[in-house]
Amino acid sequence: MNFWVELLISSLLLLGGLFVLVGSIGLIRLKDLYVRLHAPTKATTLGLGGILVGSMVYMSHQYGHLTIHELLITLFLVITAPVTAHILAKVALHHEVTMMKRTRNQRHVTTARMQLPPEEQEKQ
Amino acid sequence: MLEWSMIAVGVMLCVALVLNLWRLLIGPHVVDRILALDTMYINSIALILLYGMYSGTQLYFEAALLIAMLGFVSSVAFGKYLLRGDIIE
Amino acid sequence: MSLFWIPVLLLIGVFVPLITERFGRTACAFFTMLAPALALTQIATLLPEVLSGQTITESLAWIPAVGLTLSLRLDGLAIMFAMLILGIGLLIILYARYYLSDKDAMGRFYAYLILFMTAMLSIVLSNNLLQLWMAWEVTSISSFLLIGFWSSKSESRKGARMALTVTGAGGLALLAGLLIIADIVGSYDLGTVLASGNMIREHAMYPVALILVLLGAFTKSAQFPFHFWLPHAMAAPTPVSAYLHSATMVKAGIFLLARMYPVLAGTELWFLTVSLTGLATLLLGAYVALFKHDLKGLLAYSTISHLGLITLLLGMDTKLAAVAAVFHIMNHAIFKASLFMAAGIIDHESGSRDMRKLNGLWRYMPYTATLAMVAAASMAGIPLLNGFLSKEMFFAETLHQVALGSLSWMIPVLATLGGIFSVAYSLRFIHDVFFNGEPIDIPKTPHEPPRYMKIPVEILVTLCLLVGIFPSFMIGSLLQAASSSVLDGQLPEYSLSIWHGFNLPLLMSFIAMTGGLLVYAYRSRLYRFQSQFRETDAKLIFEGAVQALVRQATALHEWMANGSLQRYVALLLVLTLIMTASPLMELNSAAGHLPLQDVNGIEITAAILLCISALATVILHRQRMVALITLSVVGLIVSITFARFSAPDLALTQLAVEVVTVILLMLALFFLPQKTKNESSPRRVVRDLGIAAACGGVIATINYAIITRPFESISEFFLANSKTGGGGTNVVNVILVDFRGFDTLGEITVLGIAALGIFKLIARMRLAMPSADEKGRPWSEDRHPLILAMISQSLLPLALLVSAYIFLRGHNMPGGGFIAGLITSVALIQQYIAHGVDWIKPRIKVDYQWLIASGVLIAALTGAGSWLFGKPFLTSWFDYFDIPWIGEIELASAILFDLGVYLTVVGATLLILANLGKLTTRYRPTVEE
Amino acid sequence: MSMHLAVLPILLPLFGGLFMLLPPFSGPENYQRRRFAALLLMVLQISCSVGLMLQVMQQGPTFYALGNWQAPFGIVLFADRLSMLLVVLNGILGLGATLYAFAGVDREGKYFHPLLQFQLMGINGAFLTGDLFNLFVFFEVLLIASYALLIHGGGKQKTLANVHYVILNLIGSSLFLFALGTLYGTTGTLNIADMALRIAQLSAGEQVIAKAGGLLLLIVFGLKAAMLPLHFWLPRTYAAASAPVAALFAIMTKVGIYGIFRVYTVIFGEQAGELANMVQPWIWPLAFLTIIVGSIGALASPNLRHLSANLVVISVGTLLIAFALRTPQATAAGLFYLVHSTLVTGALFLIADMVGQQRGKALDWFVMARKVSQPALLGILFFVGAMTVAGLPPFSGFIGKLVVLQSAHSAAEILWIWPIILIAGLITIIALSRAGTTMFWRYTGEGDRSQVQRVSRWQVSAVILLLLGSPLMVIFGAVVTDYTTAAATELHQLQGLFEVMNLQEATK
Amino acid sequence: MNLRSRWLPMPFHSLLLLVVWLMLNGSVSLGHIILGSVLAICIPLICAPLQVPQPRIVRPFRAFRYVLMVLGDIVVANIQVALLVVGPMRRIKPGFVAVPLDLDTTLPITVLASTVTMTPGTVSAEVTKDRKWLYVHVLDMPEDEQQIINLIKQRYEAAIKEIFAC
Amino acid sequence: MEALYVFCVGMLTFCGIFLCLRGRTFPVVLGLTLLSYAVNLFLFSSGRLQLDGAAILGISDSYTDPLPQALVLTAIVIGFAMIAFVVILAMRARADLGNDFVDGREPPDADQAIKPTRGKV
Ligand code: NA
Ligand code: NA
Repeated sequence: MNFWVELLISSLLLLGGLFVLVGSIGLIRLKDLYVRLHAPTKATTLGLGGILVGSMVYMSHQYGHLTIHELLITLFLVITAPVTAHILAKVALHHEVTMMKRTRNQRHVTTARMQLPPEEQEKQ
Repeated sequence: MLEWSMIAVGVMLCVALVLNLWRLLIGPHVVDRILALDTMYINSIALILLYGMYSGTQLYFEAALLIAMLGFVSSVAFGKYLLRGDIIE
Repeated sequence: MSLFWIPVLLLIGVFVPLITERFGRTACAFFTMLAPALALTQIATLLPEVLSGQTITESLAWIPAVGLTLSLRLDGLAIMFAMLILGIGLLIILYARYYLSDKDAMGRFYAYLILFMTAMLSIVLSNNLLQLWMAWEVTSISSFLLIGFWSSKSESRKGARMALTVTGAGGLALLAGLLIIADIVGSYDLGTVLASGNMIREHAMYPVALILVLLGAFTKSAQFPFHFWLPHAMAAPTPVSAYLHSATMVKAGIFLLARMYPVLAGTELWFLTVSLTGLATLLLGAYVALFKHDLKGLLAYSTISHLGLITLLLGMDTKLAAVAAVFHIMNHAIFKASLFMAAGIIDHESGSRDMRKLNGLWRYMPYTATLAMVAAASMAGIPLLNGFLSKEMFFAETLHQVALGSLSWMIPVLATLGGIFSVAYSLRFIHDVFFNGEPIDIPKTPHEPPRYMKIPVEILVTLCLLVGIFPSFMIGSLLQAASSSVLDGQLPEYSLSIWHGFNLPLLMSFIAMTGGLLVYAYRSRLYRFQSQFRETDAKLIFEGAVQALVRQATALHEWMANGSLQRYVALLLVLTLIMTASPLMELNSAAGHLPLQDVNGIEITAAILLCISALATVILHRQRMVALITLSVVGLIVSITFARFSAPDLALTQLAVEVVTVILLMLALFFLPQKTKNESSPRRVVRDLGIAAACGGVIATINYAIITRPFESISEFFLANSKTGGGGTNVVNVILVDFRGFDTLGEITVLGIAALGIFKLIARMRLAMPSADEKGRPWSEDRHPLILAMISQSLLPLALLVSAYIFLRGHNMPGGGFIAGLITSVALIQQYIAHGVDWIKPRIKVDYQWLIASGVLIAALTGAGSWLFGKPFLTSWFDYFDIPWIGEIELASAILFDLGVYLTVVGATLLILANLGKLTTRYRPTVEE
Repeated sequence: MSMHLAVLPILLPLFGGLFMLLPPFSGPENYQRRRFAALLLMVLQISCSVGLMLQVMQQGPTFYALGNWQAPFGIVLFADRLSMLLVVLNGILGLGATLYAFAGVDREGKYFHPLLQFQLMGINGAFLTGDLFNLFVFFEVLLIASYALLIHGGGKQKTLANVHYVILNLIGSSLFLFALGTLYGTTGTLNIADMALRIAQLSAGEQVIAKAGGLLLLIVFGLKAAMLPLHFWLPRTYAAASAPVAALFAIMTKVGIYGIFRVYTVIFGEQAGELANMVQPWIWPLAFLTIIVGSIGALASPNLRHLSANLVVISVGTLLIAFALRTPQATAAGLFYLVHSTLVTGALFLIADMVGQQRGKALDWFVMARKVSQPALLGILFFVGAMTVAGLPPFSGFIGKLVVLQSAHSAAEILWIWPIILIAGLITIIALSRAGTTMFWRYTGEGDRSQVQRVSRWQVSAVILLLLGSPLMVIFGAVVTDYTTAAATELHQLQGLFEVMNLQEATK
Repeated sequence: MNLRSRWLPMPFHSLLLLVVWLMLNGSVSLGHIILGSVLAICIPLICAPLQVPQPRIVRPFRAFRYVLMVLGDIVVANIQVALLVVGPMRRIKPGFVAVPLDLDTTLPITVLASTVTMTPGTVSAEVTKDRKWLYVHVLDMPEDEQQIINLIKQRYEAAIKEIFAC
Repeated sequence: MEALYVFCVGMLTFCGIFLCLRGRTFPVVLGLTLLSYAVNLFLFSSGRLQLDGAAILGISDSYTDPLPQALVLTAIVIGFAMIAFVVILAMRARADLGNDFVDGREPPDADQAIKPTRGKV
């Protein structure tokens, strides 16, 4: 295999792996649920993207023709990951999950979980 | 080089999976666990792709695709459950 | 075929009363009598032949494998019994016509009676041991029905049950005994058996066989200690008592003793058992009879006593005793039947059977009284009556006994004692009922019965007299023939004359008579003495015993089957453990010879993930939602494992199934408690941990033992023929839709049925919907989050496309109808989750039930399609077609089959999930049809 | 079609059940059409089965290679006298249940007739298949159908009984798969006959593993057959089920019994070397205990349905004894007993229901209640059923008992078997006489005749259909015993089986 | 109802499906194009009843640019998140903001919410019932929260409005 | 590898069986699910464990045993149907019996250990 191709694939993979790992580390390290929500939705998704591209390159190289069906997984992920995060955030709001004390604008939680505009609270 | 990097990525993915499991077990909130599960789905997609590359086969692509599709449905269902109790209403 | 006519006639006769009942009582009785009368005529025509010493046999093959032949035998003993049965039977029918009241179901009564008559006749005519036993049991049954005839009375029901139980038990013992005898002889043919006496007596199993047969005989003939049922059988209408429980059925036991006499008698064991039993019964019956205030009770115990007497005679070691026994069978039948009928008349015309109330009836019914008194005198053994003759013979024979060694003198003494009581109770019957002052508040004013009711009694009493006075003339030849069959032709010298001169038996008779008079005269003292003992009611004891048995059984049963599933499961597992562990201990080493494969970090990680999340599921199972999440992890790892070990199809299937399962569990969880407390005691937990760990260990051991050993499998065939024979390169899929397509057809049938069953479960479900979650927090008001709905809508076409892709490639690459079906289902479920039933219901107008049915139907019809080509069901077809511009494409019947699978899966999954969802909506499935 | 006769007992109910789910048969308003279809199907199914039975009797055992793949690679159906006997029996029972349901049970819930058909399909499949995994599949078909049928009509009792029944059977199914994995993992085949050939050639260690698999399988069959201590589910389940369902269930235990007879005579039979007859030592004590516990249960039964269910347990014990005796004679005896006991216990469940209909709230409980309104009819039916099941002549029970007793030969066998069977018979008599006298003879008043429901002619005809076997098996006893003897001989003659399937060549 | 909207209710979808089909099969042979086209026409027809009409993409090229921009944002900003995650936790200053929305139809809102979630540092947590506000959780909130609001509104919402012309 | 594999199978069996022995329906269902995983893995491994040998003709030199895979597929589907049934049955039991105990009533020995002995009144 061509060294440069190998290098390209390797770096894509390693980068992807790294992001995946970071996402999971974030899942452990970050201190509250809302914050934790950021790590896997983004880092992990991106990391997976890296691995997918790596795989695409690898397979295309291996089989001698362009293999792009990995893109499909990416497509799915890009469509679904935000929705998952959104739903989980909704649940967190609904359940009034405790958050870091220094979280700003905590007042929004009350209105957000009722799906009400923020002004209403300010009026009261 | 490629083989070594694959092994390295494998190790990373394993560590990531174990970390996910760790979060899944400690919670503290159910949403944390669902999040951990969802992350696990994505990480296992990575693992399967890696395995496909490692053994030079495309046989496992559909499995990865399926995890992407079904993992989403399952996470959403969990979420809906926590929101409404009744997931099909 | 002349013999066969007899039981056949009677069998037809069973239905005659049921049909003729509508023509009136007299007509019914008349028609009922036809069959026995004809049978008796038939017997009569055969009488000369039999009396000349011949044995008539006829047989017809029936079930040779069992040894059951329809085989009849008419010899002296049989003809004697047959005449008694039919003769007395006819009289009973006539009598019963007047005895039964308008309210009684006469047809049914007669039908039972004739049924009994058939059975009884079949016993005595039987030439096959099994056939004999069959008839024997039918007599028990018909007796049960007749005793319980007045079924609304408690005593009838209890008496009937007790009789059935005791005689039924005896019948089973008898069966065992007969089977042993047949096993020894090698034949069920009575003739063969009777000719093999020595062989049987010398066989090691002889004692067992003897005891079993005696148990049968003794229970039927109410011998001590099985006598207790007979008095309670008197709850039956009096004709029944007269017929079954005195003249005939109870004699079946005696008949059996007589019948088997040539085979079983002649040993110490026989003499001791039979004679002592007879003696005990004789004494006990005679003694107790004296104290019975109930007229029928007295007669019942008297019957017991006389049966004991006959048994004693059969148990004596002389041939003459056997002759006396046969003689007494006849005599007893005649006088006892008449006495019962008389007692019935008294009961019928006075409304009471209590001898303390019945007094001085002589003035009201002198004619009946005369008849009864003659019969009672015969029972007491007064000269010039038949009873006297056989009793004299009996006394004579007691003097010759040596069975008890130096104690043998006791036999005549005790026999005389029995005689004393016999005279005493007979006296009581006469004096206490017909004289002894005036009746004390009896319900009716007694009077003579209708003319025809007396006829049977008259005939029998006349017979008593005639036999008593002209014994040789009347029954000499019959007795000879009968005795000859019992004794296998070796008849002793005997004389039937009334007068044998002054001898010891006469003295004994004299003692018995005077003693009886004295006992009766001083009876009041005896009554006082007897009253010290608490009277035991056998019925109560028996019922008590049965109820105690039932109670014990219930307690034991409840202790065992305590309704605890946990226990049943534990038992199942423990038995599994014992059974599987035992062979494993024979295995030297679990490890086989296959080289072990290396393990890498990813695999170890996966194993850790799997084990920990499985354990977490166990530990956290009381937090149900969390347990579901950990369960999902297990499912995920399992599917990755399948992928790892070269099973992509499995991985895909497992993934899809797992998600649907979890969604299903979540739907259910909504209606179940979310969290529960720890409810298991530590002991229970330790026990369960033990069982579970042992099971896990055993399974793992077996698994290890298997996968470390080489084996030769039929799979090479599939790999070799998948492409050429099945037209696909995905061998797993070809196996599923072709090689083992039948399994798959069954599998989708299971899925379809499950969906139907679940629909049934849901249809009547009434569940309260929790309005808040476990923490009491009301549900979010956002039923269908906007973004979710939007995304689901966009994903649907994509998911369907993937589903089509997976479906179409299945034959050659991982995939197939099942997985495709699940993907489609999940995509649609996703729509349900996002939009809700209300929204979907009008938009998807597919009847999921039809979808299931047509799915399975398509698969099955695809299979049946091969019939058109003369091939077996499910034979597949495929071919390649070269199409211009496009190239080669493959068409295969397997695709159609897989389409069936696909539709079934979609239909089943959605039928389940959608209807489950509807539970909380206005589309709630309701009670249907 | 005659060439495909072997698969029809499975396909007819399948197609029938499916058509009943589709228009024009589906829908609440079309129940008359479904009934007609069900009746037609049963008649067809019985005709096909009898046809195949006659063919088997004339031409010997036959097999049907599904998908045209020869044994041991494809799934084969195997029809011999044994399987055909059970298939025909199943058809008769199914017809009885169908007829009985016409009286109204089939309208107490959805899908009655289709489910009944599916259950028949599963049972027939289990009897006909020559493949162990296919046997598992058909077990599941019949089980899932029975789960669904068990809740037909609804009610707490049914639900609770179903919970136990389903969970136990799910564990049982898991064990079945463990067993299959073990047997496949050692022998490398799934065809029963092929497995028999291969099992003898295994090394000692592999044989031990196969033995563990075989014993696991025994648990599975034992659970279906309600062998002690796996029988606890039965009384409650059968007593809770709707009458026609319970009647059909009478054959469900026999599926387990059939499995035991087939598998342990063929795979672990005489030719299996070290493993020959390995389950007999386990069966003996369990069979005895099954009879004893069944008898205790019979005494303890508070109503006729429970009593009948416990009689089923006793019959299972008796059949296990017949199996444990190992000889063809004993097998023949067992088969006779099996047919007789299945029909009569099936009938008893129906009778219990009919009696229950006429006794008000007391149903078939052994308590004083109002008089049944048709005492003669029900009394006779009960009486015949009771006599039959108690083994009293002149009905088939006594021959059933007799043949089993006769097949015990050695003194030890006699010493154990006879007392147990005879005493169980006595207990049956006691229990049934108590039952009968209480239900028919002990009543308060005549009851209000106007409001009493008379049993329908469908119900009566169903009961008569099932009870008819009782006298017929006596009258034509020779025919039946000839058949069972031949069936038993055939079962024990493995060489014939191998030849029919051309197995030795295939494996070579 | 004209022929096109009857037989090709969602042309964009259909095209996407065809592309995906070819991707899945990794082939552009005539056979696959025909099969893919059939599916691409059939599946939307099947799905049609389950689709709620949405505004069409009026400016596909703008949409394409938008996608590229978002992808770029994802990559760039992910690195920031990664650094935050591995760095000291005290640096993280989370907070909520409420973003006023100009969009009011489902699809554009969804696209915006998804974009917000995918781009680093923000997760869209809730849309108000009146669809006028989007609540966003911010991982690392700048001192002036208006900065975030402006970013979302100008960089993303404006583009989306253009794409859907609403 | 083999040892690790069977350890996992044993562990799943252990967990499944333990849950099957619980007194409420939901854990039993969980247990049955776990047990079915164990069963499927067990049955699957009866064709021995092989890497890189998927039974797709033309992709490698050696193939794994396809038959157990087909069997497991059937078993998975049937298991799914059964689990689905038992889940809904558990719901039905809750509806009909008012609780979710497998016996329809609280087991007599429940809470023995956990309930603190009541203080004297
Ligand atoms: Na719902
Ligand atoms: Na008196």
